[in-house]
Amino acid sequence: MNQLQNYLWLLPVLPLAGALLNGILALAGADTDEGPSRGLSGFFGTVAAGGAFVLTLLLALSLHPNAVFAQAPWTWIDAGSFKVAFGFSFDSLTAMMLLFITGIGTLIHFYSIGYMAEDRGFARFFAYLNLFLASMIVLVLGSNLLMTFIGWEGVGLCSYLLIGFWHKEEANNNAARKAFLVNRAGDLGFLLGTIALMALMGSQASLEYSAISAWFRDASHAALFAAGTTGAGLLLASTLLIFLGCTGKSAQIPLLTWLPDAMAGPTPVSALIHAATMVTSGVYLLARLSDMFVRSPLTLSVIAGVGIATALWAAVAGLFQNDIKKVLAYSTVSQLGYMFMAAGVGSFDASLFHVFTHAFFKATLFLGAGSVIHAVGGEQDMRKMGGLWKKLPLTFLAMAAGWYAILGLPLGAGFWSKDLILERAYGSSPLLYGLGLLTAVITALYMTRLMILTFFGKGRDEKLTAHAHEAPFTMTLPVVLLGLGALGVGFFWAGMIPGLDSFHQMLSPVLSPAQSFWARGNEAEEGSALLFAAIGTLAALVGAGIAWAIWSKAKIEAVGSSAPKGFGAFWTFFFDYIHGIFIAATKALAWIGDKIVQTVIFNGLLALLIYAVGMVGDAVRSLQRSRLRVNLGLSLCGLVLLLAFFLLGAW
Amino acid sequence: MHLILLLAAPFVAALLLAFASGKEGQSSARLGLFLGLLTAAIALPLVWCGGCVSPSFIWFQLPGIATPTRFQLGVDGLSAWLLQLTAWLVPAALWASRRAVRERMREFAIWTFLLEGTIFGSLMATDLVLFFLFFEAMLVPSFVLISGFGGRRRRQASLLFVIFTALGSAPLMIAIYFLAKIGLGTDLAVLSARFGILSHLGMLPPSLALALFAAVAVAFVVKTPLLPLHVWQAETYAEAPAGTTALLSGAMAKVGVYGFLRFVIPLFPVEAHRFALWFVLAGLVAVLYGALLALTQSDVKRLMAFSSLGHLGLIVAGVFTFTPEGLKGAMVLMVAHGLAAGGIFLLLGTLERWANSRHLDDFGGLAGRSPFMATLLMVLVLAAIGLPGTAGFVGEFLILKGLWTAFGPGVAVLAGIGVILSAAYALRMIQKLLFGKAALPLEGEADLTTGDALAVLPLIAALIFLGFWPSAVTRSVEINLYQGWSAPSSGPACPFHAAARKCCPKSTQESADAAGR
Amino acid sequence: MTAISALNVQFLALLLFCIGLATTLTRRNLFFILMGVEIMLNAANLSFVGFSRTFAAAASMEGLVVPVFVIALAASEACIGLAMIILVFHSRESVDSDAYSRMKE
Amino acid sequence: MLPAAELFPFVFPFLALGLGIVATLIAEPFLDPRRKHHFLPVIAVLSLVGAMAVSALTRAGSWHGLLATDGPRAIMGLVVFISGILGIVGLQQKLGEEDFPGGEPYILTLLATAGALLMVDATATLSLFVGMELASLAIYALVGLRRTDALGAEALFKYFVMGAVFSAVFLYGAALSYGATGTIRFGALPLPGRELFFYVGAVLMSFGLLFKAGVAPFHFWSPDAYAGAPSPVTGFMAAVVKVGSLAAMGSLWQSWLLLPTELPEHLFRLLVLMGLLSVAIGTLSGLGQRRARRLIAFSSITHAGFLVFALIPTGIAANNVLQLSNLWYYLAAYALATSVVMASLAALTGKNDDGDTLQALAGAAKANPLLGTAATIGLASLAGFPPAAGFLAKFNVLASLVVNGKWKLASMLLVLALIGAVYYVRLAATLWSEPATPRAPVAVRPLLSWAAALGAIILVLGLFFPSYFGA
Repeated sequence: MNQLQNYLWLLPVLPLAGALLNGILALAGADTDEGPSRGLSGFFGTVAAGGAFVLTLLLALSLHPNAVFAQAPWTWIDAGSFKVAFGFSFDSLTAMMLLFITGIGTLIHFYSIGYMAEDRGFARFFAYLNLFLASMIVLVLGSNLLMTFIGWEGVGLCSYLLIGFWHKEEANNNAARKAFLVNRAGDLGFLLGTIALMALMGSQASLEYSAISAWFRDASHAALFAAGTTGAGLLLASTLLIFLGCTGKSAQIPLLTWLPDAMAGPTPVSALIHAATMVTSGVYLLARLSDMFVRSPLTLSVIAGVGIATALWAAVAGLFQNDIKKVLAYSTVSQLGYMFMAAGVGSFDASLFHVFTHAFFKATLFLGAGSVIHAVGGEQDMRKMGGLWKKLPLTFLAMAAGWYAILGLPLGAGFWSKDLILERAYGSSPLLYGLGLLTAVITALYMTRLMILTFFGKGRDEKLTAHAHEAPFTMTLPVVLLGLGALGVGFFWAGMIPGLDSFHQMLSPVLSPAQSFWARGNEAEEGSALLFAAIGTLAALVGAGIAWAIWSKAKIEAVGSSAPKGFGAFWTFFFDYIHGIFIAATKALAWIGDKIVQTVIFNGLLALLIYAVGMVGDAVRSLQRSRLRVNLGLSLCGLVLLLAFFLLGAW
Repeated sequence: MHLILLLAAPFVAALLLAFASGKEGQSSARLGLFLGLLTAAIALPLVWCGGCVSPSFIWFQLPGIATPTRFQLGVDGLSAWLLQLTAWLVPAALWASRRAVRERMREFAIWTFLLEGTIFGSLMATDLVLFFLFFEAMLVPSFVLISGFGGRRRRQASLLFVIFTALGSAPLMIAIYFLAKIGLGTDLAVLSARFGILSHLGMLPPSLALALFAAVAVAFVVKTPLLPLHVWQAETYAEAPAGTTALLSGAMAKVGVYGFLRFVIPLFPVEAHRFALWFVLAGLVAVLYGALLALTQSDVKRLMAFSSLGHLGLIVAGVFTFTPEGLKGAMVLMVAHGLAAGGIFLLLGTLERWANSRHLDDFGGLAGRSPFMATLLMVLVLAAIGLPGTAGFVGEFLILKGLWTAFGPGVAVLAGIGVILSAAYALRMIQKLLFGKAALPLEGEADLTTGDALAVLPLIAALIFLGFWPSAVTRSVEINLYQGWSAPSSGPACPFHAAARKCCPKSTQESADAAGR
Repeated sequence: MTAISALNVQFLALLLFCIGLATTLTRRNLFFILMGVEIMLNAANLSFVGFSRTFAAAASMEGLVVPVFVIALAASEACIGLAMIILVFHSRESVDSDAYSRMKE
Repeated sequence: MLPAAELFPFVFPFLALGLGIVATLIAEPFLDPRRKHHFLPVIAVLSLVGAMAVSALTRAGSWHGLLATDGPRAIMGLVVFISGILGIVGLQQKLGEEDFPGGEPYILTLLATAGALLMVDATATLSLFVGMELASLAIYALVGLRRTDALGAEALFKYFVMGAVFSAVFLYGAALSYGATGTIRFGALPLPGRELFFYVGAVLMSFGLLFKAGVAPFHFWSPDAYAGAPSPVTGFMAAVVKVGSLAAMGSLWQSWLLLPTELPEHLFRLLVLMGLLSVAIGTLSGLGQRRARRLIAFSSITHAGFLVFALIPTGIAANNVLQLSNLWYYLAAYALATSVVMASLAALTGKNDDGDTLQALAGAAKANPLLGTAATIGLASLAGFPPAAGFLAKFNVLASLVVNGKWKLASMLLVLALIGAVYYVRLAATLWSEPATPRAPVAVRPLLSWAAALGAIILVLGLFFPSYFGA
């Protein structure tokens, strides 16, 4: 059975092959009118993803809990003492991530067949989607930081390509560019953090995760980063920088402005990349390096702080949105905030569990939103919708499931994961818990608002809602499946029900050393799980109730753009303003460099020099007279003078 | 013998072309491509055998120098890859520019081959005077290529180029003479050995050593270029024909860096280490400056010119970290940038032909019009900004690491900001060229033909191959014919197979006693 | 018939030479300029002959042979000069040397 | 080795030239004007080639202490012949275009070549003077070729008068040194009590020669003369006269260096002064020039300056004669370069050289790539860039200055040389640049194309095999 581990390389290669195939199809069919056969490319794309899923499943089943499948075909970088292997490693954490990445990925590929059916760039879309899947797999499967970085920037690239998929509109291109650049800033943090880490580890520096964990677990190294030493500084720098990378990828404060704009991409993309998988890779990396992070408590508290702040901020921002996808985007940011908070309080398994559940319900919500948008002919402004539940019953039910899950109502997926997080947060600091609870209320508020505006009341824009119809089966099937998932997957780790913690069991070999180390650091007083659950449920209900009270009867008219106004705008775009400062500064510098330094100083000096030489030339040239006797005279004068000089010298 | 053959090849090719009929450009383009590939094929084995030297014969006597100047060629891991770069860029450049310089293809090919030959010469010379000859001789063909085939303002550009480079290398001439006087000869192997010792023992009067160091360095600062001697670069790159620009930025600029590695550092180890930080800072200034100016340029080729400025700055910075990572990263980045920038310039040449313009705003929507071109350009640009999986990333990462280990975080962060900015201008260019709506109606063929693509695809393939297996470059750097810096060996010295290991020590020893004579 | 001292001959030659020089320099008439040149050449001849007086046989012969050549060359030079004057005169009806200063730059 | 060469080592080159001269003379009247430019140049070139061949066969030796030949002299002879060939083919092109009625230019060129050869081989003031006059008189006539061209006439007039004056100066110097040493041969010691004569004579002779070379302050004639002469003649006279006079200067200087007198160091002070002056003047006034021929004139002044510094001996040969390899090499490089450039330009400047302004020359190289390339290489050599011999020539001169501890001088010269390089580059750039009005390629005579190409190739080879060029 373990022959399987020799096929690790196949995991990324499958979707990569799909990407190449579709790319070739796209280029080959470029000059035809309606492009290459959709069936063909759709088939290739989905099969590639599905194949990856199946392979992952087999690997996961054959993986012994404490074992690791590893494969390192060749040495990638080799610079003297510093070597990096081109290696893959597949342990339980990888398995967990890959399972839902490839699983949901496959579903979304399937969904896209329907969603993109009319689009001219069908094959191109699938090429990008496959490429994304390949990069995501490399990200998770890589056995060292640099391998992960390949995937890290790979997914960044794909999200760039997919956000700007409809590249005729400048807005999309700008959104895409913003996403890439903001991520690039984070990636720099990643790289520098890596280098700092190597500087810390010194002679035995290695980027292999196994080596890093081992190094940190080895108590004898604790002295190297004891407080006050340069090692401590390096550790702090390294952890903070890598965390910066995570904030970039996972849209946390301060690098979160790109995610809402990223909704310019097709909805399946938003579902797959900007909700389920890519944005959670930051959490994955934290868990991967948990052994390192738990040894830098300051960083962890920063992470927790950033997490909860992001969660709260984004939840509030979600209230101001009218664009259905924007609401979901901000809710994603907010949920990611939860995850980081969890990681910040040292419970990486809880955060990963939330990643897992969130992947399902958020994918459900996005795909449902996608069906809605598809149904109302591309309109995304919720104020123009309403009363759609009769028209799209299936979609409505699925989204309801998602809504149920994200609110954390009993037995839904979110119920387990979110309460787990809140519980752990309470253990760490009641303040965090309070804010988390507040966020939960607001979450319930805006999610319920979304549901009401979209599905209830009466259709506020007849010409949109009139012809609304249920999406084709290729789209409804995944939505429904994911909806069921949103309700069910929570039971992988139902904290209160003994025996239902397979998720926990699965991850413990990877994470327990770090978490136990952390636990040793600060004892948390245990509260009763039931109480937490009750309070959480209560919060959700309160939020939902308020929302119902406000919006179910409210008179909403759609005026102007769906963008928020007034305070809402200020709140929403707060961080864009801050980024704006940097951009402006760069532009100013560039202007100075171009207009002042280059044009005035360098070219000016050059011109000056040329002019001076030319002037001297003219001066000397004027010695050349044209009159014979003058010339002769001058020559003879010269002769006499030289002769005199000579004779004086000789005598 | 092999090396002499390699050096002769381009000149022979030029000669053959001179005798071939230049009536129709297409045929001379084919001939040029064939000869170029032949030359490249001759150059290829050098990567396998890490280092070798040609037989040397007495060439002539410099006035006042005891030992005669010898005519000898040598190749080691350092030069081998740059030779490859040049050798493979030339056919690509010839093939890609065949539509741009239609009926005058023959002359273009002839001059391009002459340029290639001179670059080969300067990369293979084991003697300072020989090196200087070829180093200067580069001016003539590149000058003719620029002023004969370039854009509207080519006259100023070519003048600027020649004057700057000549001014830069004049001190080098004097310095070489002095080195010869002090080091008793002009053979690099001897000199680098002698000078290493002399300056270590402080037997050189420091002021003199400093003067010589500066004189040698400035030539390469101009060639590379670094601020403030970069003024010629943007103008030249913009006005030169695309094929030539590809060679200038892809191959000739590298000769500048090569000069640092081969001459400045081995001959003046003490000074080089003393001023390392200054060079690194100069490099980083170039990185930031180039990136910032690239952000503002509206002329595509100027934009790429400034981006080359930035990349070469980063390379120089990497060289002067004196860490194995830095050096090897610089090496990888040199190759990567040569391939990427070369390819980009070639494609830009096609675009310029289509639009009769280099202005960014005159383009747009290429992704819709000609997806093939768009794809290739996109890939090359991403490679140029060092996306992981391409060679550029390895180079940049290694250099960053080297900078951190040598000069601490601050410097590394500076370099990193440059990396971000490079992404910014690259995406700006991509967006303006490929996306949005078409601005000008473009002439010419609808999309890249397979033939044109074939000029660029090998470069992309090489970029990706080296992206996943940079060791091919990094290992071969450890083979060094001369004293001075040499990266600590890791595993087998010669990259590809053991046959090399036989030839490396022999060759070094050969060169040594060739110098002894 | 007293022998003239060799030195005086040289002084005479020098004088002649300077006269010729002055002529070429000061006179504007082309013919006079030519004459000045001839005078200078002959001054040189004179100095040769004068010197040859002070040497023994073989050495003195050399000094006597040179003027013969010089006379021939001077003659041909005169031919060229006159031809030139004619040519020049064709182009601009003047024998004034200052009239020939059109070349600018 | 020809048997008779044992007896008269020098006869044969002159004989070949003489035959050529006579043949052209005889053939000239019987040809109708159009054919003249077909046949006469061929005869002339043939005789020059023959001269090269036999001079390659004649071996070192001396003849009655008037003439001598050795390695360097033989090379200088070859250079003179090559410049002669280039001059003749240039003339053929130019005169053929202008339908020049007569064929005498070729004869004159051959005569001038013979004169220059005499100057090169001379070891006595007499032979030197005869050669000098032979060359100068022929070249006067060449300068005035265009009988209707007022400027040409003016140039001729100035050149003639000043030339005549300075040959008189030279002759007077020769007389004085004869008086001082009792012989007209080089290298004799002054008799006791006659040092003054010797010194003054030596200085006057050098002035005479340096005038011909166009060294400041005796350079005033050259801009006008060069600009007034037909372009092929410009190149020819620039090359041949410089080679002749400076080769002679070289042999004189060699002989003086061997004498136990202070003459050399005193004279050298003058030379430094004059050389620096000419380099400065030539470089700086060349910058603003708009006409190719005037530009070449100022470049000739510059190079004359460098050549003066090339007089510094580079070593001592076996027969303890001081070597002037720098001088020989520089002369060869310069002469070849100038004549290649002017021969190529001769074809491109059109009738009466009206088109030798920079604007008019724009794009010429594109229309005629071969000549353009040759000219470019020649200009590169003049500017001192590899891959042309001119680079090594300059390098050697500067190096020898540095060896003799003349730091500042060398650096000054270097700066000037770099500034000077600009105007060659500018000319080259113009040749390759885009013409305002598209110009049709000129029909080039095959002889010219071949000669130019060969000249350019020799220039490049000269860099890589300097030892065969006297260096």
